[in-house]
Amino acid sequence: MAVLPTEKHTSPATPHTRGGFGGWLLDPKRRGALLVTPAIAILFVMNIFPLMWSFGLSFFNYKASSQRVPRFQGLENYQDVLTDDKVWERFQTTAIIVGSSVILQLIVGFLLALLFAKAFPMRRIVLMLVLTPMMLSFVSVGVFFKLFYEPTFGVVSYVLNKISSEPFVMLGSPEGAIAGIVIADAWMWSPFVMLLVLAGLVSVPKYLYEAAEIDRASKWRTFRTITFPYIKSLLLLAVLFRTIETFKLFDIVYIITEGGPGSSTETIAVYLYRTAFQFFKTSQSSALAYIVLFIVIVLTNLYLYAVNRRAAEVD
Amino acid sequence: MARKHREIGKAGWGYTAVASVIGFIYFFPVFWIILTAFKTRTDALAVPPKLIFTPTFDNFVSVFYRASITTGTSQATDMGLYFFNSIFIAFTSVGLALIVGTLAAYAFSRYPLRGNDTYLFIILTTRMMPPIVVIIPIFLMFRLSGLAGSYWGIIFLYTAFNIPFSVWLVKSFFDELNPEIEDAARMDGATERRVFFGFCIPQILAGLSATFVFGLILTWNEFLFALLLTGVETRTVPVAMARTLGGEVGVDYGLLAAIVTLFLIPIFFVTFLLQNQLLRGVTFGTVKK
Amino acid sequence: MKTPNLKRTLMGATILAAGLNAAPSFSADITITMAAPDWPPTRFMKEHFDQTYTSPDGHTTTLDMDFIPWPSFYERVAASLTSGEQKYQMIVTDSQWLGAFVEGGYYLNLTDRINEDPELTAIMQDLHPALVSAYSTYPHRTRAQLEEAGVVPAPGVNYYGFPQFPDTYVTFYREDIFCHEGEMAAFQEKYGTNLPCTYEDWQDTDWEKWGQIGEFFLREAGDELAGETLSEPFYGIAYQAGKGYDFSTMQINAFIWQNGGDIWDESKAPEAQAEGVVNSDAAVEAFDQYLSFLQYMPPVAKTGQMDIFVEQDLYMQGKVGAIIDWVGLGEPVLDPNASTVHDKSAFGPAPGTRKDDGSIDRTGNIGGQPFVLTTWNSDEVVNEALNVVKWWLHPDTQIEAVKNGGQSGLMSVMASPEYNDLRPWNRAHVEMIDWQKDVWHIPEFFEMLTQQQEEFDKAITGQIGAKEALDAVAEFQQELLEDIGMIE
Amino acid sequence: MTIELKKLTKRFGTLTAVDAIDLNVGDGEVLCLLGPSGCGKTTTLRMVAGLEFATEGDVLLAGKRVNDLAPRDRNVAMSFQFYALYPSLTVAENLAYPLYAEKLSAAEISKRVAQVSKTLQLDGILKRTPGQLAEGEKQRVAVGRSIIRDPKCFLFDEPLSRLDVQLREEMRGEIKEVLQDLSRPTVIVTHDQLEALTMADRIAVMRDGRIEQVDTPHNVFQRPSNLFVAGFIGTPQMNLVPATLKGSDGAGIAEFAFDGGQALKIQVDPAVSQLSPGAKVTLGIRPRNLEICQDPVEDSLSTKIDMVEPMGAETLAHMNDGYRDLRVVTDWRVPLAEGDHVHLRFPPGVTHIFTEDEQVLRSAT
Repeated sequence: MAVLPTEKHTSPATPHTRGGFGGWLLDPKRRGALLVTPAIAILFVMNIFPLMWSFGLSFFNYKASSQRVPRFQGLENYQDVLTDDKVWERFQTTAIIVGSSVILQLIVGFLLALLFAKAFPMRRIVLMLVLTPMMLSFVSVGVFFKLFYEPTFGVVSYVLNKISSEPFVMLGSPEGAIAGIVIADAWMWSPFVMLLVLAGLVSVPKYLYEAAEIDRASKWRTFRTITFPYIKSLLLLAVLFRTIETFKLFDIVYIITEGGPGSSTETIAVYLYRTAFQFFKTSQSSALAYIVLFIVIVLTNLYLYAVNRRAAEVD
Repeated sequence: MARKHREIGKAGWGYTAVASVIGFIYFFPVFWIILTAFKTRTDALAVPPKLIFTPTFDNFVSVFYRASITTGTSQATDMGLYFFNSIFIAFTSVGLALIVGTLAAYAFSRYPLRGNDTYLFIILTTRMMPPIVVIIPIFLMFRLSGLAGSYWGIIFLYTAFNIPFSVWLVKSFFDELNPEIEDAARMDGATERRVFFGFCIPQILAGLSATFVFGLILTWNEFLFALLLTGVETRTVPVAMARTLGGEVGVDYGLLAAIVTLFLIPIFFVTFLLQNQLLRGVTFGTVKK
Repeated sequence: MKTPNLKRTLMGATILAAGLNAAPSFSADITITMAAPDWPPTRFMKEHFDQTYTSPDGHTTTLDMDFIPWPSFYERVAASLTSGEQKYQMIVTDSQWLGAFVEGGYYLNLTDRINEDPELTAIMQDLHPALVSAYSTYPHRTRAQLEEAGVVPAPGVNYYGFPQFPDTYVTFYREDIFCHEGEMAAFQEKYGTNLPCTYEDWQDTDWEKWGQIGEFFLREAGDELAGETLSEPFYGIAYQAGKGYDFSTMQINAFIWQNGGDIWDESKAPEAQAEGVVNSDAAVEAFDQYLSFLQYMPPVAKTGQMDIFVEQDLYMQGKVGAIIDWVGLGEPVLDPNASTVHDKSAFGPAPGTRKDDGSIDRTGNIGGQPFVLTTWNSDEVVNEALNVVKWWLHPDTQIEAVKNGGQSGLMSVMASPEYNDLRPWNRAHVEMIDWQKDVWHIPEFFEMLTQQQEEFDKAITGQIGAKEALDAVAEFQQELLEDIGMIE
Repeated sequence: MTIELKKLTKRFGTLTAVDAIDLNVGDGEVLCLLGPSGCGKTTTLRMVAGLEFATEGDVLLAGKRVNDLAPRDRNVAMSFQFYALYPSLTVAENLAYPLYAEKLSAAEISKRVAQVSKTLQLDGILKRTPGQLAEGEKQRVAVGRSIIRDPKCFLFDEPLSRLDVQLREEMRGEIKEVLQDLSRPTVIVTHDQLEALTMADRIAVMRDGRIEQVDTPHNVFQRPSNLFVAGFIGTPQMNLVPATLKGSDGAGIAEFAFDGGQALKIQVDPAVSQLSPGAKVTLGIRPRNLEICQDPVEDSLSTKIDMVEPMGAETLAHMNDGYRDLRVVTDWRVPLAEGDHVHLRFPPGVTHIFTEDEQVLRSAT
């Protein structure tokens, strides 16, 4: 804030008196722009510029492992990517994993939030137990869940082997492998959803619940008419954030299954990694990344549309 | 129905017991990791899995020391430095993002520009890009600017990653405040600086704390960029952690668990301290009365 | 490792950026930064360098090793090279990466240097030809092609790398079980042949017996094993069958080669085909044989996750009687802190396919890593780096390396009388190294490998059959290689 | 149907919010719980509703002990201070809300909603959500929601506190009218005595968790049973003047001495004879009962006008003789000037005497 003028009276409407460049710069008319500048500058240098760079690359046939001079080839990369069955298969896998993981996170996060919505002794401490998973690194979550699932050494396998006579080989089938990844990811990030939902629950005025109790509303009706409206926007926010992040899900998949069995758990993020770093199809991977970005932007806009429409209804 | 029921929203120790059991089940994988930190490799992989064993602190020693190949003497692993790096880099960059983001959020909220929403959306967009695609340009940029391997390089990068989140969240807090009070303060002769620091900031402190914790959680474990952009002396714990994942043996579960356990402590502590703000902060702006 | 210093680091960035490209021509201070995976063989190199190296040219030379965690090693190196960071003067590399990074212009062609420098020539002559073929040549030349030339270095061949850690896979087995009299007798009775107990027994072990061992030692909890009652299931055999990296290809290639099949042969490009070779009847039969043993292995094999580390762990925790794994992973087996079988283990050559004449073909896929020089170094740095190469490949250094958990590719070292006794697997390693061939080295190798691992994984997890998998691999490779002009 | 509270007590930790109160509300009766904030009136109401639990004592609804019943099982209707309208529902849905539990047909529900909305003039706003309503409308919806079904009793928590003065007056009338038709026991919690005086059949004045007096509005006002009630009820506040009894004649003529040497001989309740001369008492007289006269008389005090506040039809004058303040309300036409010396007459029979234990001294009627 040191850049702000120090004069005693600087209501936004008052013209500034200092002259020169400093005066021009500190003119209240420019204050908004001035305040935004540092953020935009950092973003531009660190994010937007590299993004544009790779956007440019996506129209060439550049391979980082080749000395050949890159040739401009227009939309060919986009065409290649979009007509590649492999890519569509990976998108499908990603959709399944994102969908089931986000839904599971919502359910678990929601139930946890209900659990912690009540005030009870030691809540602060018990809540920390549940918040911890999202503070772990992806790598450690991946490694230890893989160990839990391991048929010989794993805790989960050990318990299940005691119950059933068949050896537990969860990651051996495509369905099992997807489940394994979804469980690990949902375990890690349900607390995030819980936090958002809990914040919503805490914000519901208590008297509404009392009124509903007096009005003899059923639990379900109370939830539907009081609780849910209060947490709806936060739930949507949770869905938005988690969808964006799960779309990028890489480490957990790569560690737990490496995309296997076959390619049944290979998400678009893993495939992107392979294309860019293992196959060195730098340009093609940029094109694919922009398609991913496009999809996420569409999803985000759908979300924002839903939220705004609701806001319009209320007004 | 003659059973005594509880008042709405309050519960007693019985509830605590139930919640603790559920909480602990949820926590169990973490508990297992912490337990593993005290196990030898053989105990860590024992079948049946061991809950009771003779704890060893070797893993914790190995976090910081390892034996030389040739002489067998113990050498420092520099893990202490990596812990310092992680804390320094994460706190600085999240703090920086919060400051820069708060300024921008204030502007977006109070001095809307033409196309405000578009700018905001572009800012959010940078968060959606799969990171893999910007790695090569960023890597090259870092090399050209001499930022590779330096603290400031990785700090600025993380700052950039945290800005979208900070701007969006903090803006929603500012939007909740009543600008009339600020105008009233201006009428009373308060400077812009006083309006900002004296009126706005104190009111959204809880929100700022929540943003800080969220940013910290999202930054704390970042791996890919840290791997590629830090040097030997600016390396962070998640990168150093990877040395336990394979080499001469597969995953060194005990060592990994020890590092994870130690690495959990700072962020756990911060989250615990700011827990109340975390809950209050999130509600700001997102729930309309 | 140097004492970390915050201030120096903050200042160091600029100095580093400014200083690397133009190495001063008459300075006596040379720093060689080397990208190395973080594991004992490279740590030894660094420590031993600091203890023993003096520059023959009178420079003050620092070997600055950037120890990168193994699992992230490839990413870190690839990002550094392709971004043009030019940070490293030397790099430890997997042999398969040669093509990609030579074509990218990052790895330095040393052919002329080797030709001009008699010391280097001598080293190349002493290195085992299988290693030279796999670790040094690009475009790839097979051992046979090199030997045909009759001279080392062979004319018309480009040389790049030197062995940092030459690796082969051998059999790790439980002496206490395989040499248990009761078990031996029972095995003899059941199969009419002996349970391999001594090194010589393993020299005579083929895949058929490997399968019998697997079947024989498949025990439930409650069964007896070597006179003791098991509380958990026990398995006889394991080898790599993992989806990751090359963790099934390395073993499957052995089966295919031994059975008379082949992979796409880059040394015969552009005539060599993929279609019809990769999915030949011999290859399918070999792959089927590989798959047929999985049923005897620990259940993780069914998930396609039995990589080289998982089988090692299963062995070290006493869940499996014999595994085929890299010599580089042998050291922990002897470590009482990591291994429950540290005092019960012995090592033999890996099984192979019995030929009509009764001999056993053990053709295998070489492992390990060479190290290379990079292209942006000044002559002075290159010269000094080659001094380091000579120091490293000096027999005295190599013997020390072997003593400290490393391996040597020098035939003179392997032939020295003390060598076999330095580590318990050395005899098997020497025997195996003669059989080694390598997978492809072309820049597209990763794309081929990934697709192949995927198809193999489907077969391993029982989703498709051997033929289907190899057909898919062949079709993919044919198309890809035709696209890039490697097949005409 | 009745509400009975027996030795009802609520403690929060060491704090006793409600202290063993007994109270009956008859069928069709409107009882106001009146008291300053923190006196325990809301807690009492919430215990009747079942939102708080009695630490001791019983709550009986229609003769049945309901202590252990959840609010939903008590069949009470309650209107909350902040109305507690469900923000996501329309007015019509809010009104219908309590009916869902009764499993009525959709037709029946809409019939009742129509009825209530007609009674409370909500027809025009049925489709709006609470966020779009004015305060008065919200209040009416809250009332409507509580009267839409047939509960055992009605409970109102500060029903009018958020309305402006005019609206408050209007609503007072409306609510009173509605309540008369319903003829159920009703408890209204308020801190506004005007509200209590106008709406209640009886008022229970509370202080510190205890009931100080339960009586009709008239009696609470005219015959306060102790110093607290006397001081709490009535605007402007009753004058409470410490005095010493000099003597009395048994027929209620008593003489009092005041600090500063003035004395007064007035007619009070004959029970004053129970006191012996020299007893410390407090005299209570409403500002409207004091008469201003120009010349001193036997039952007058001389004082000086300190400040004059015109209140429209009346004038409030603050008097001070150097020892005590006295408030007087007179017709606006009486000319008063600040600084004037005047005499205040205590007319016979309107002065209350409170003994040292703050209880009123009054002979049984």
